[in-house]
Amino acid sequence: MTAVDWIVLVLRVVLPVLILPALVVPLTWLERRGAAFIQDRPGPNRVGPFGLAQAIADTVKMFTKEAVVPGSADRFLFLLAPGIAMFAALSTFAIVPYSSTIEIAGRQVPLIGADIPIGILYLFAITSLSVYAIVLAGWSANNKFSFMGGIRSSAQIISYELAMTTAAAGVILAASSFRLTDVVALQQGTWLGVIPRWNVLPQFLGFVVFFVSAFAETNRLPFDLPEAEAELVAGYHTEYSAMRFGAFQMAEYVNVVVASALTTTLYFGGWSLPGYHPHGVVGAVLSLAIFSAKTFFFICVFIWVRWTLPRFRYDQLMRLGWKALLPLALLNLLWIAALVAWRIL
Amino acid sequence: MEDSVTVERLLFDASAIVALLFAAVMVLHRHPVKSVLALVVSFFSLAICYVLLTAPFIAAIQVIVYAGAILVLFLFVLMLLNIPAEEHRRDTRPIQRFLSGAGILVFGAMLVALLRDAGVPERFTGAAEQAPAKAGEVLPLARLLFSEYLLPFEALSVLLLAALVGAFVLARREPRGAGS
Amino acid sequence: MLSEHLLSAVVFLPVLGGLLLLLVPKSNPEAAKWLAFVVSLVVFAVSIPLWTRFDVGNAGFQFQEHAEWVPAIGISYSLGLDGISLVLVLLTTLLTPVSLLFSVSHVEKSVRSFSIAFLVLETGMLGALVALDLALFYVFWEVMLVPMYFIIGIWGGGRRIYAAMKFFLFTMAGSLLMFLAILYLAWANQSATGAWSFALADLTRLALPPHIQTILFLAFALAFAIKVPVFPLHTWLPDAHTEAPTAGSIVLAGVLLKLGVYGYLRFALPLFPQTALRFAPWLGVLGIIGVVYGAMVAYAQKDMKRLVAYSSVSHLGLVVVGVGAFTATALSGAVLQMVNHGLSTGALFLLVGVLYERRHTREIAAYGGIAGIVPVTTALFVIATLSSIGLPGLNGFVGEFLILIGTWTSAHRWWSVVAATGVILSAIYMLSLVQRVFWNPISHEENKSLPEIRTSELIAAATLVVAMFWIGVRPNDVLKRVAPSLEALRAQVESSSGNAEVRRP
Amino acid sequence: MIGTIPLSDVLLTSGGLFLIGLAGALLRRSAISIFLSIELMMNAANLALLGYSALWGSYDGQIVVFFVIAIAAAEASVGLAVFVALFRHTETIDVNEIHLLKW
Amino acid sequence: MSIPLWLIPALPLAGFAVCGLLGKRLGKSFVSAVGVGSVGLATVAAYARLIPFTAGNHEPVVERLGSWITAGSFSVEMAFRLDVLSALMVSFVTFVAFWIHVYSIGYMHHDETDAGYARYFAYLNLFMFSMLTLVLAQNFVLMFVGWEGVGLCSYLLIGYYYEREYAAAAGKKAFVVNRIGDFGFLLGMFGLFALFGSLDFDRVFQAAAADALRIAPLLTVVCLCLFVGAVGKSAQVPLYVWLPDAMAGPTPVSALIHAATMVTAGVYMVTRCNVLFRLTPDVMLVVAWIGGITAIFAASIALAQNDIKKVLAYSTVSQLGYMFLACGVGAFVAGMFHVLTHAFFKACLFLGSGSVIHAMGGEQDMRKMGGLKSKLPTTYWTFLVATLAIAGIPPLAGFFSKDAILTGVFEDQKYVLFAIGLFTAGLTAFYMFRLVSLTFQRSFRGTHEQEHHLHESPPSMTAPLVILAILSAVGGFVGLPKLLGENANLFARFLEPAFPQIAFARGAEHPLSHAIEWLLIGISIAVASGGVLLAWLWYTKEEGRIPDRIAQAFPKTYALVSDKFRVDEAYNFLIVRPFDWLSRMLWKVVDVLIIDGVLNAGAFLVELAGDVLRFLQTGNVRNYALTFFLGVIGLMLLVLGLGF
Repeated sequence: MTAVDWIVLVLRVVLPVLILPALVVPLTWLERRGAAFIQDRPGPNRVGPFGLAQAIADTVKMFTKEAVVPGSADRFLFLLAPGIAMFAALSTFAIVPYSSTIEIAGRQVPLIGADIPIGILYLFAITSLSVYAIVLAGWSANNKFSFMGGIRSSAQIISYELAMTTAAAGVILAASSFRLTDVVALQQGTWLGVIPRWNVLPQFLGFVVFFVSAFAETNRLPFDLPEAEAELVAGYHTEYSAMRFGAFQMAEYVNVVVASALTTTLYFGGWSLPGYHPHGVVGAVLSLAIFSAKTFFFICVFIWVRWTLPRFRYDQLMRLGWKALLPLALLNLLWIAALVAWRIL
Repeated sequence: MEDSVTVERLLFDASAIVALLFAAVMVLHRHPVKSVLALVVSFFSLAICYVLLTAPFIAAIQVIVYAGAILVLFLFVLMLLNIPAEEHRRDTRPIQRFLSGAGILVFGAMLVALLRDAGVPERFTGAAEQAPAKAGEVLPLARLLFSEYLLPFEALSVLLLAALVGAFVLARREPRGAGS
Repeated sequence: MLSEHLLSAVVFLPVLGGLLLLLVPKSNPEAAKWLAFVVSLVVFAVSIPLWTRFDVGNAGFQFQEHAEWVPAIGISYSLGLDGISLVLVLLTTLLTPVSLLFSVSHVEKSVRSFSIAFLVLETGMLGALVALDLALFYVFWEVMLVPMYFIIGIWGGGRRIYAAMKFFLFTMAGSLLMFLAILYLAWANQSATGAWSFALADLTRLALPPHIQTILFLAFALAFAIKVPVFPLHTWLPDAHTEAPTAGSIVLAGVLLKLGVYGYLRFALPLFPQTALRFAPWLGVLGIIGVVYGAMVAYAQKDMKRLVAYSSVSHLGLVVVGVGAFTATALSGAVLQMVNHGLSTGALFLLVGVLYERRHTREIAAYGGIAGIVPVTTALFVIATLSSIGLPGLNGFVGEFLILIGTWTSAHRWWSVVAATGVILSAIYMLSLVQRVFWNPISHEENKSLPEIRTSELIAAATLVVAMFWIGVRPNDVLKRVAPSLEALRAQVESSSGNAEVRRP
Repeated sequence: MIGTIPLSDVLLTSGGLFLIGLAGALLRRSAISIFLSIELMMNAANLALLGYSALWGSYDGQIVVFFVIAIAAAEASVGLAVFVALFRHTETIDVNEIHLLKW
Repeated sequence: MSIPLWLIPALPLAGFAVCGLLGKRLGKSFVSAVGVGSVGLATVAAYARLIPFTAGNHEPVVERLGSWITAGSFSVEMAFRLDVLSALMVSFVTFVAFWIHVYSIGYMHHDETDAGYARYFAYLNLFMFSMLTLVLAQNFVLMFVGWEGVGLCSYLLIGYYYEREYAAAAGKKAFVVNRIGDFGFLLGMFGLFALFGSLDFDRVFQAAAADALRIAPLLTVVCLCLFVGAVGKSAQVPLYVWLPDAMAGPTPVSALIHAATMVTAGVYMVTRCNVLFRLTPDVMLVVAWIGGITAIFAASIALAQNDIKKVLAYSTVSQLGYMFLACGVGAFVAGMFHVLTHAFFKACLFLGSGSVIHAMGGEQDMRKMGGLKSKLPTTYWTFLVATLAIAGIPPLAGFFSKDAILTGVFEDQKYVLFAIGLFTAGLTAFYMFRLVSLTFQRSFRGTHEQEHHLHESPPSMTAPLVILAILSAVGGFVGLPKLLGENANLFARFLEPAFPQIAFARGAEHPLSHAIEWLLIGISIAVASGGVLLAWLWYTKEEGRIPDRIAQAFPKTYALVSDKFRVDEAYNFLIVRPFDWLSRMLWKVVDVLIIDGVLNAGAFLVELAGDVLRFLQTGNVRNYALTFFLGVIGLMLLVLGLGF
C-alpha cells in the first residue's frame, strides 16, 4: 500500500462515505425550509442565520435522547435493523461515478467508489437488502403498526424495484455494460452538435418510471405509506427513538441523495456536459461540481414533490406499480432494444 | 495446503466459515423467522465467496434473487401465516431421526473420501490466470447465455411463467361457493 | 409436393384436421362433427391416387419416403406402400368417413373431443400400415391404442370402463413384448453391423440363432395374435366391440383387428422366416379353432353386437388359417378377406348401431318382425349378412373361397375341411339373428313405431354395400394389386428357409 | 485477482453446506425449514460449480448456477404458494401432521 | 351369335334391380310388367339361342367374359356354356318360369301390399338370374354362384311371409340345410381343383377321362362330396327335411322353385358331372340307393298327409329320388327326361293346388275340401291330367319318363331298386288320386262361407294351368322308348353329346330283349293303374272308410307315418339341441369361466400386491425424503464400489 494507494482509497471510498451522512444535516434543513416555502410559512428561522443551525441542533438532540427498546421486542433484530438501513444506504453510493477521471502519479483514477463490472446490479442487490432493514424493524418491534408498516413497505419496495430495474435495463442495454462509468461515457457528446446525448431523451419513458420508482424506493411521499402517520402512527420505525430513529432518517436522506445521483448518472450524463472535456484536478473538481449541481436539482425535486402531492392509497400504489410502471418500463426496454438493434443508439 | 495465505483466501475462508455458521444456525434455530434471517446472512457471505471466485455477476444475482426476493418471500409467508416457533415434540418415529443421522454421516464420509482421492488441484491454474482481465466480465457470460444456452434460457422463462401462474392459482382464495 | 409426399399427406392429414377442430368452439358440436367428417372425406380423396397411381405388378414398396428421425440410434421416418398395405389403407380411409358420417347423428357427449380422437386414431392406423421402420411402426401402433381407449371408455356403453381397460391391457401386454423384441433386434443389428437401424429392410438381413428367433417371433406373434385376435386371446374383443360406440366398433372391427394380421405378414414373417414357418401349423390350428369356436359362441349370444363381435373372431380365424397355410392363393384370400370382413362387419355394426340408436337396447329379444317397419334397414342388414356368410356375388365369398381352396392345396388339407364348416355355422348364427330381429311376428309394441334409417346413415351403409358388390364381382381389382407383394413375401420367406411345404401349388 | 484460493476450501465449504442442508431437510419438521434447507443445498452445489468454473476459467459453471437460481426462484414461489394453501386448510406446516396422501 | 349368353341371366337380374329398388314406388302394374317382362324377354332370348343350336350340330358353345378371380395358382373365368344339357334346362326353366310368373300376377295380386308385391317379383327375378347362371355356367365356381343364389332366393321366398314364425323358420332351415350340402359341394370343388388344377368343366372332365385310374380313389371322395351338395339341393334323404317346410312360401314359388326348377339342380349337377360319376361306380351305387330310399320313403309319408301342399311336396321329394335313382344306374338320360316331365306336371299340380287354396281362401287341409270339380272345372281337369301324368298312365308324359327310369334300373340289374321303384310308382299313383278324390270329388266338407265364395281363378292363373297340363300330356312323346324304333327317342339322341364314351367307364350295356321291355311296360302300367283304382275305390267310392279303419287298426304306425316318421324331431334331438347346448357351454364355460377367469385371477394378484405394498405410502414427506436419500447413498456406494 503506497501513499498513492492511500490517496486513491481516500478519494474513492472514504470521502464519499464521510460526506454522504454529513449531507443529511443540510438536507433536513433544506427539506423543512422547502416545505415551509411551499406551504407559505417561515419554517425554522430562529436558530442561526435562516435557521441553518436548526439542523445541527436536531442532530445533537438525536444523539442525546434516551434510546428506548420495547420490552417485548426482539432486542437483537431491533438493534440490527437501523444498522442494515444505514449500511445499505451508504454502500449504494460506492458505484456512482461522482466525477471524471484524474491522473495521480501516472495512474488513471476514475473517481468512483468501485468501478466494478456489474455496477448497477450491485446497486440493486444492495437496495434489495435494504428491504430487510424495514421488515426487521417492523417485525422485531412486535408492534402491530410497525409490523404493518414493515410488510407494506417491503412489498412496496419489491414491487417498485421491478419497475426500476426494468427501466434501468434500458440504460444498461444502451450502454451494453453494467459499469456506470460506461454509462456516463455513453452520454458524452451531442447529437447534431446541440442536443446532449443524454439517455433521458431516447428513453424518457424509462426515466419517468425510474424516477417515480425512486420515490417509492425511498418511501417518500406520495409513496410513504409505510409511515403513514394517519393510519400507522409512524410505520416501521414507530418504536424507534433517538439516534436509531435518526439512523432511519439518515438512511432515507442518503437514499434520496443516491437516487438523485443515480438519476443524474443514468439519464442526465452524470458529471459530463456536452462539449466539455475535463482534464486534471481542475477538471475533476469541475465535473464534481456539475455532478453535484445536477444531483442537487433532483434532490430539490424530491422535496418539492413531497410537499405538493397527496398520498396514494395502498391498492392504488400497487396498481400503479404493477399495471402502469412495469408495462411502461417494458415498453421502454423494447423501444431501446429496437433502437439498438437498428444501430441508432 | 498451508502456503501463501493471501487476502482473497482469508476473505474467502472467513466468509465461507460465516456461511457455514449461519447455515448451522438456520438449521438449528427453532424460530422460522430467525432461520430465514440466518440463511440470508449465509447467502450474503456466499455471495462474497462468489465474488472471490470471479463470479461477481452470479454474486449479484445471488443477492438480488435469493436474499432479495426468495427469502423475503419466505419472510412474507411466515409473517402472513404468523407461524409460531416449532415447539419441542419428541418425534413419533425415532427411526426417521436415526436413519437420517446415520445416512448423513455415511454421506459426509463419502464426500470426504471423494474429496481426498478425487485428486483436487491445489491451486486454481491455467485458464483463469491466463485471462485475469476477462475474469468477472459479464459480456462473455451473456454471449454464452444467449448463444449456446439460448434454448434452456427460453425454456426457463416459460418455466418461470408457469410458476407464476401456478403460484397465483394455488395461493388464491377460492371465491365463495366454489369451495374445494 | 403432394405427389412425392403422398403417404405423409394421407397419414397426417387427419391429425391436422384434428388440430383444425381445436379451433371449433365447444359450443358448436354440429360444426365439429361435420368438419371431422369433411376432413376424413378429404383424406379419402387424397388416398385415392394411391390406388390409381399404384404400379400394379410391382411387388416392392411404392410412394416411398425416407428421412432421418433419431439418427443417433438409427430411427428413421420411412414410409412405403405395397399391395398388402394399399388395400388396408384404402379400407381405413373409407371406413373412417363412414363411421364419422354415422356418428354425425348419434354422438352427443363432447363431440369435439370424439371427433379429434377419431382423427388421431385414423392417423395411427394409417401410419402403422405404411411404416417401414419398426420404431416408427411401434409409435403408430401405440398412437392407435390411446384414442381407441378413450373412444371406448368415454363414449361407450354401460360397462365401457371395464371394456376399455380390458382392451387396453390386452393390447398393451402384447405390444410391450413386441417393443422389447424390436429393441433387441436393433441392438443385435448394431452389434452385428455396428450401425444402429430400426429399418425393416436392415433388420430382415439379420441372421439370428434359432432359439433367439423363436423368442422374438413369439413376442411379435403374441402382440399380433392379441390384436387379431387368435382364439384364446380373444376375450377382450366381445367386450370392446359391445361397449364401444358404433363408430368405434366399425373401425375396431374394420381396421384395428386387421393390423394384427398385417403386422404378422409385414414384420413377423420376413424377420423370422424359419420360426414363422415352424409355427405356422400352430397358427393354423388356432385359426380353425377360432373359426368354429367363434361361430358357435356367436350362436349362443343374446346381444346383437356381441354376436357380430364373435363372428369377427370366426372370420379372422379363417384369415389366420389362410396365413398359416401360406400358399399364394390362401394368402391372397386372407388379405382380401381382411377387406371383406372390414366391409361386412363394419356394415353390420353400423346397422346394429342404427337399431340401437332407436331402441337403446342391443338385446336380440327386444326386436323381432321389424322388417315391415324398417324395410330399408332390413334390406341393408340382410345384404351385409349375406356378404358376411360368404354368398357368391358378394365380397365375402371370394375371400373365403380363396382361403379354403388355397389351404386345401397346402400341406394341411384337413384345415380347410374343418374351416369350411364355418360356411354352415356362419349361416346358422347370422340367419337366426336375422330371423329373430327382422322376421317373426312383432313381439314388442314399441317396435311398431321404429323410425326408418336416416339419410346420413343410409349413405354410410350404402357405401359399404356398394363396395361389397364391387369386390364380389370384380375381386381381381384388389387381387392383382395384392398378388405381387404376396408372391415376393413368399419368395423371400421360402428362400430364407429350407421349408419345402410352402412350395406346393 | 484470484488464483490463490485452493479448490479444496471451496469444495469443503460446499460439502459442509450440503451436509447441513441435508440434515435440516431430513430432521426438521417444519415444512418451511425443510424448504430452506433445500435452498441451502442448492447453494452448496452452486458454490462447487462456481469453484470449478473458476478453476477452468470457463463460464459454463456460472451459467448453470444462473439457471439453478432461476429455478430456485420458481420453486420457491410455487412451494410457498402450496404452503399457504395448505396452511389455510390444516392450521399447521408440520409435515408430520400433513399426510393426506396416506394409504 | 346375335344374343350373348350372359344376357339371358342378366335380363332377370335387371328386373330384380328395378323391382327391388323402385318397385314399391311404381305400383303393382308396373312391377308385374317388369317382373314378368324381364323373364319373358329372357325366355325369348333363350329360345333365340336355342333354336339355332338345336337346329345346328350340337357342339357346345362357350362364351368367355374374361377372368373373374385370379389368385396364385387359382383362376376362374366368367364363362357361360351352351350345350345340350344347359340347352335342355334353359328351355324348360325359362318356359315354365315365365308361365308361373304370369300365374303369380293373379295369385299375388290382391292379398299383398305394393311393397310386398314388388318384393315378391324381385325375388322371383333374382331366382331366375341365379337359376340361369347355374345352368349356363361353364365352371363349377360360377355354377356355385347360381347354386347359392337359388338357395338364397328359396330362403327369401319361403320366408316371404316373414311375419309368420314358421315361415321364417322354414326359410332359415332351408338355407342352413342347403348350406350343409354346399359344404360338400365346396369340398368337392377343392378336391377337383387339387386333382386337375382347374374348375373349368371342359378341362376337368377331359383330364378326368384322360387318367381315370390314377385319380380313382380320390375321385370317389370328390364325387361323394359333390353328391352331398346334390342331396342338399335336391332334398334327398337325409337332407330332404327342408323341402316340406318350404311349402310355407307362396304356392307359385313352391311350383317354380320347389318342384320344377331349383330342386332339380342337384340332378342337373350330377348329370353335368356324369363323366366323374361314371368313373366312380361306388358313388353311383350310393346315388342310386339314396335315390331309391328317398323315393319310397317320401312316397310313404305322402300317403298320410292331409295338407294338400305337403302331399305334393313329399311327392316332389320322391320324384327327385326317382331321378337320382336313374342317375345312379347310369340312366342319366332317363333322369333328365324325368326332370323335364316332372317340371311340367308337378308345376301344373302345384299351380292347381294354388288355385284351389286360392279359392278356399287359404285353406290347405284336404279334409275340409271336396267336390270342387264342379266349382273349379278348369283347375280340376288340368289337375287331373297332371295327376294321371305323374301316376304314369300312358300316354302321358310321366309314363314315358318313369318307364325309362325303371327300364334303366332293370337294365342295370339293380333288381331290388327296381322293385322299390315299381312299388313307389304304385304308391305315387295311390296318394295322388287320394289327393284328387279328397279335393275335387265327393262332397264339400268346408265351412259355409268358404263354400259360398268358391270360384274359378282368373285367366291369368288358369292359362298357365292349361298350358302346363297340355305339356304334361304330350311332353312325353319327345322320348319314346327304343322299341318304337331306334330313332324314336329324340330326347336321348339330343342328349348324346353330353355323355361321351370314356375308357374304364363302367357299363357295357346289357340290351334287353323286346319281350322283357314290353313286360316291364306292362307291369308299370298295371301297378300305376292299380294304385289309381285302389285310391278311387277307397276314397271316392268308400269315402275313406277303409283307410280310417286301417289307421285305427295300426294307430302307432299311422301316427308315425302321418308324423313323417318324426325325422325332424330326431334331428332336433340329435343335432340342434346338442348344438345349442354346446355353444352355450363354450360361451359360458370356456370364454367366461376359463379364459376370463385366468385373466381375472392375474388381475386379482396384482391388486393383492398393491394392497400390501401401498402401506409403504406413509404420506409423510420426510419418510419419502429419507428413502430417496438412502437410495442416493445406495447408488453412490454402488458406483464407488464398482469404482467408476
